[in-house]
Amino acid sequence: MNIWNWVALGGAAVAALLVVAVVRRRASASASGRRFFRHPTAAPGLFVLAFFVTVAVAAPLVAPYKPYQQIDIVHLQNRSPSTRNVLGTDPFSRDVWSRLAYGARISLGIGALAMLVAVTIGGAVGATAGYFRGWMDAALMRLVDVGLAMPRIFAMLVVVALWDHIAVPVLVLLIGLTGWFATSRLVRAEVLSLRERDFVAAARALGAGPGRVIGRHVLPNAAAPIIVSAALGIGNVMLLEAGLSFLGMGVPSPAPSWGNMIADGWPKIAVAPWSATFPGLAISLVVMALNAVGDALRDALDPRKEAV
Amino acid sequence: MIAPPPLVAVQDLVKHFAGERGWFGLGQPRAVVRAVDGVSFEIPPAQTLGLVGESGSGKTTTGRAILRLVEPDRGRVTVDGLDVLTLGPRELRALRRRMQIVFQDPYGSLNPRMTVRQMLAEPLAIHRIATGPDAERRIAALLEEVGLDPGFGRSYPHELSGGQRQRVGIARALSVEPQFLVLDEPVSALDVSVQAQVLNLLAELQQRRRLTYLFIAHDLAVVKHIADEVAVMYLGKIVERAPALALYAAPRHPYTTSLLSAVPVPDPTAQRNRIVLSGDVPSPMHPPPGCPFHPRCPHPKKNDRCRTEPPALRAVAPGQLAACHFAEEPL
Amino acid sequence: MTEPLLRVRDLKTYFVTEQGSGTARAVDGVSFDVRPGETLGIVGESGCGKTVTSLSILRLIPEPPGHIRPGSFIEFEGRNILTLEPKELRAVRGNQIAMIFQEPMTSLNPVFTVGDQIAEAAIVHQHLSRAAARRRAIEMLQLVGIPDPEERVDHYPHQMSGGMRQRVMIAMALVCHPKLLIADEPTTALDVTIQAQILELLERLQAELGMAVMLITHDLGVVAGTADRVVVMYAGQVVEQAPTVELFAHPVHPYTEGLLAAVPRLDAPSLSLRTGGRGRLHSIPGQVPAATAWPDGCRFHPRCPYAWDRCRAEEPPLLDASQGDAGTHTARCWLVTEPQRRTRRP
Amino acid sequence: MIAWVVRRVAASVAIIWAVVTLTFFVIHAARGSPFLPEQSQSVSPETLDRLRRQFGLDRSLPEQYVLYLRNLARGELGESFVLRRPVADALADAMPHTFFLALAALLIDFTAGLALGIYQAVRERSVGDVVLGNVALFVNSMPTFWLGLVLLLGFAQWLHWFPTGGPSDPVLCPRVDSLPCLLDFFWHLTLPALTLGLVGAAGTARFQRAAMLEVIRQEYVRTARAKGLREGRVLLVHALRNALLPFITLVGLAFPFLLTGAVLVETVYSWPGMGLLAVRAILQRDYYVVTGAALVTSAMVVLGSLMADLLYAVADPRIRVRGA
Repeated sequence: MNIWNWVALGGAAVAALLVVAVVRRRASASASGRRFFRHPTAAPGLFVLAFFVTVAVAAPLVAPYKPYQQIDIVHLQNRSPSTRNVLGTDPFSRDVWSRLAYGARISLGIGALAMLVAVTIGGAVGATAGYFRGWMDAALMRLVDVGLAMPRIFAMLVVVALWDHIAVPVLVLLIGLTGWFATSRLVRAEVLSLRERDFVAAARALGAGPGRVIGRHVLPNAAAPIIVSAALGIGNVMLLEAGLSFLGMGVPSPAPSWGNMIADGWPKIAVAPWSATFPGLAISLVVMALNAVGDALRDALDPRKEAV
Repeated sequence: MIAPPPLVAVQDLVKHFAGERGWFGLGQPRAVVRAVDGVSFEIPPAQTLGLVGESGSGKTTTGRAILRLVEPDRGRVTVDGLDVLTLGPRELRALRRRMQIVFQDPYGSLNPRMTVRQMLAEPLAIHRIATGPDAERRIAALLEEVGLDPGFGRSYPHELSGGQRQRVGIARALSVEPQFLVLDEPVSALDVSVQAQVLNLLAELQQRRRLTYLFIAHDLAVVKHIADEVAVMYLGKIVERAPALALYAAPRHPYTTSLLSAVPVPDPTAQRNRIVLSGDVPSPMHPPPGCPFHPRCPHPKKNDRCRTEPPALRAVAPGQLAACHFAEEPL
Repeated sequence: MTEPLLRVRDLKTYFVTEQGSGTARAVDGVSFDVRPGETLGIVGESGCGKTVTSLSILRLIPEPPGHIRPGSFIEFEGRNILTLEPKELRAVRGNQIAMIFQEPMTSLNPVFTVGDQIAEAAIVHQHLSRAAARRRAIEMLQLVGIPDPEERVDHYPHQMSGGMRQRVMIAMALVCHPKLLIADEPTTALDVTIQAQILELLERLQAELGMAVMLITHDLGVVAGTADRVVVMYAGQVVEQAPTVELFAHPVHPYTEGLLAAVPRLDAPSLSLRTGGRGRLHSIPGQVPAATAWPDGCRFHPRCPYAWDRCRAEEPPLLDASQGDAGTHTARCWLVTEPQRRTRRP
Repeated sequence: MIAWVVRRVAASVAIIWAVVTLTFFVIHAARGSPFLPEQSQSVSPETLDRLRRQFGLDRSLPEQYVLYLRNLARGELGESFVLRRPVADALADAMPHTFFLALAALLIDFTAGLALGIYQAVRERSVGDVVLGNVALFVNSMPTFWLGLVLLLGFAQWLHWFPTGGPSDPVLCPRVDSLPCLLDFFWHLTLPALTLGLVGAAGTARFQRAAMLEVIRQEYVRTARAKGLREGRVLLVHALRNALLPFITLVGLAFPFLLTGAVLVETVYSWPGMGLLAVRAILQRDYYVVTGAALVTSAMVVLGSLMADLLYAVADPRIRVRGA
């Protein structure tokens, strides 16, 4: 790692601190924003997320090597952390830190995008089922029952078997498509209770059609639990991706996803524990940050606390 | 003098709620809640009908069924000559400009994620009444009409007090310039001092805009001050209907009499001859046979006929209807 | 004059609001007495501090965010409740002072039978055996007028109607024959006909058991029919206190006066609001201020039709406005010292 | 109540059928086939054809499906191509391993999780609560298999306290038929169970803390205090009984969680359970093992949620006693 990488890394940390400071300033204007930052883990969580996102974006700057680059396959396998390779090298003599930085792109990206797919579908299905009820609700919820009946990783394994080498966008789509069931239940429950509220009746009485009622009155009020579950869901997706990659059925090697890195490092864990432990630590940190932010969001967006 | 034709006419309105359904929500419902069970009344233009009853009497469902916020099972409702229950979605939306509703809980009836201004602008946009600066002018005028500073437009519901919220609810109902308002317990959730403010406002608005009100309430004292005619509901049926003066002076149904006597009077020196009814209101899922009130009826002449034969709502005095076999011999 | 059963002096219960944006002075220097066997009505609108007062008496205020300020004093039969050890406090709670709440549904534990919940206090305080406590529970259900008590004792709260549940609450509160029953809005959640039943039941039980009752309500009608004396609260303070008949006949504080005039009454000729200005209901302008920002001077002055300079600058103490025995009628209003200003109504 | 149970069971069977059907078609549509030359190089095309015929793979997919369902109705799960034995036997060998692993993990999960959650709620905002809360958050955020690797590295490879994998010592205890071998089995079980159990316990603790805090704020808890009960009784009798109701839902959700975790943990520890079997079967396109595993796992999940619902109905009088 040269001096410029260190400077870039410092810059990433400063950028993350700045993000936290700016968000905190903005948030202090509203009561829910203040509730968010009252959580002791909210600010550190936000920092961790901002830091890893910055590292992912600036990977070419903070990483001294290309993620696939085998520095010296003969002499530089399983090197322990040093000034040159801060997190050591893996069994294929690749720089663990560089792969970690580039891997953030893939792991975080898959987490965010797959969750976006899942929340979109889950939100739409849940809102439809909850608002229109009747046969549509019954049919959609039976589908959800089936979807929830098989452990997700098992379902994913079966589906992933459809391809020899799975492209990352397909993987994102698949994770999203197998991950919306719980969200749709949540949204449905929320919509069911919201549709009985008087302000929804008032909107209908004023002549608002179903589209406007759902879009303007129901969903904005159901947003809080959806956002919270999305924050927690990104973490779950990252864990799932890691698990799949670990089994060799996720992101295809040699692309540097954090799950892949653990899988690559695993066989040599006794000699070179760093190559499997650091990516795992990174996943744990990011998921923990997401959980912390999700918890804080849950409190901040709780409509019951809005009344006072 | 010929009485003007009624603005609102309700005939034999019925709404039964299905209980839990079997077979994944597709089977036959098991128990039926007879929320509204054959209700009829008329309201002349610019008059107020007070609809009174305890919880579970079906008064709220009646109000909502008239506006088709719940779909009634049977009956006929006309507003200004239009048959409400046969309208298609498009015509119904057009009719929504003529009839509006104000809710009991002024917090629950306002969307917590919208500002007052957004809430008032929405109906103007839906019905293409006004946009842009014209809409802003109208919103300001509406707020002023209900006694709020136009500056409140930027507020969210949780920033307002109960009375202010209810004023916003009224302004929203008025925004489409309706002729008929269903007021569903509009002051029940408010403190006494604020309750009086809102009642006065409603009275003024009625005067100024010649509004017709269906005033739903459980508080007979409040209704006394605002209604021209009063209907008393019990277990989904109207048991007595009369001009306000007559009803309060000489109630004919024993339920009305008991209800009136149960209202606490803020005067420690007043003679109290409270009739305390025994037991609870029966479940509307299993209404008693015969007269629905007979299990709790304190009438001394109560007999087998009350237990078996449901009394019809019939005229017992000029303009006064009661559903009691002994309406001629009130308590 | 008999020695009071409960003496509350200068009670201050404050709440720390979110992120120190202020302290809500929910109860701010409240004093009153409850005498043995009497019914004291505490009246006020929402946010005046009446419920916090009642919870403070049994130290049921959640801490944090609430706390009872030092200097407050709640004396029950000669002992200051605020300085009792936890064990001594428990011996008072449910045993000598009992409480019933507004929402009988949420105040009863959904997973225990009503019999178990009634019997519990008898087992804890009177060391009855389970069987004896169960018999006691059945007796209590009978006392509060629940039909088929032998069968009802094994029912769960959700199997009962609202009125029945409130009867169960009363049975639970009275199982140890307390000397004081604090009833916090006991009929607010109930229908009028059920309210009449519960009020009659409370009246009968008070006569039979000879306890004192502190009845907290927003309904002046309920107070008029049941209380011997009335305390009117506004903005965390007692603003007027008098025997019931006296208070309704000669309200001194403009808030009491306004409240009485604002109640729509069945016994008055119809004001017929719809005939316009002539029949307006009297209303008090404005609204109750927030507990974090009580107005300076007299807390009612922004809404008071008589307010003058002194009201804005100086907070009035409780002044003696008695017509008969000294101290029977007090009001927190400068009009007591300058009654001639009452005529200058705007 | 009985009608309700019957309906729930019928619905469960329908769900399992749907899962099996979906799995059947998806895995058949997957690229590659069970007898691909690269997996079995010695197989001649003729043998391949014979094998295909033998296993009915030469028929059309709908035909195979109908055949499979017919066999299923008779309780036959088909034959494994790779293992050359009935799928039912293979599953029967694997299931006890997963069962004991899940049972031990559940034990750790629920006892530790409940105790911690309740402790944290009762001591809300104390130092203990904050520290435990953060630890639980961290553990709950770890990839299960990675925690497995870390434990394996620490306790097995560095400290040598525990074996590095497998269900038992292959030399001394090929079968669990004596007390020392039983102990050996538990010795092998410890790390995998701890891995699964710790992650679960962290989640349970977080959930239970929230549930307990919710209940503590209820009015009936205030009523209990107003009665003059000791704080311990208020919390552990009045509050806890109610706070355990939502926990029952968690019991139902534990099954999918444990099965998911088991797939990975079994891989890490070479634990010959359902997870390992299923993963290998999917990789080898061993159709009937995959559908059989899908059948068993979905049955367990559905059974779990059915049990939770039943338990809930028994524990909550509002459901058990349908009253006015």
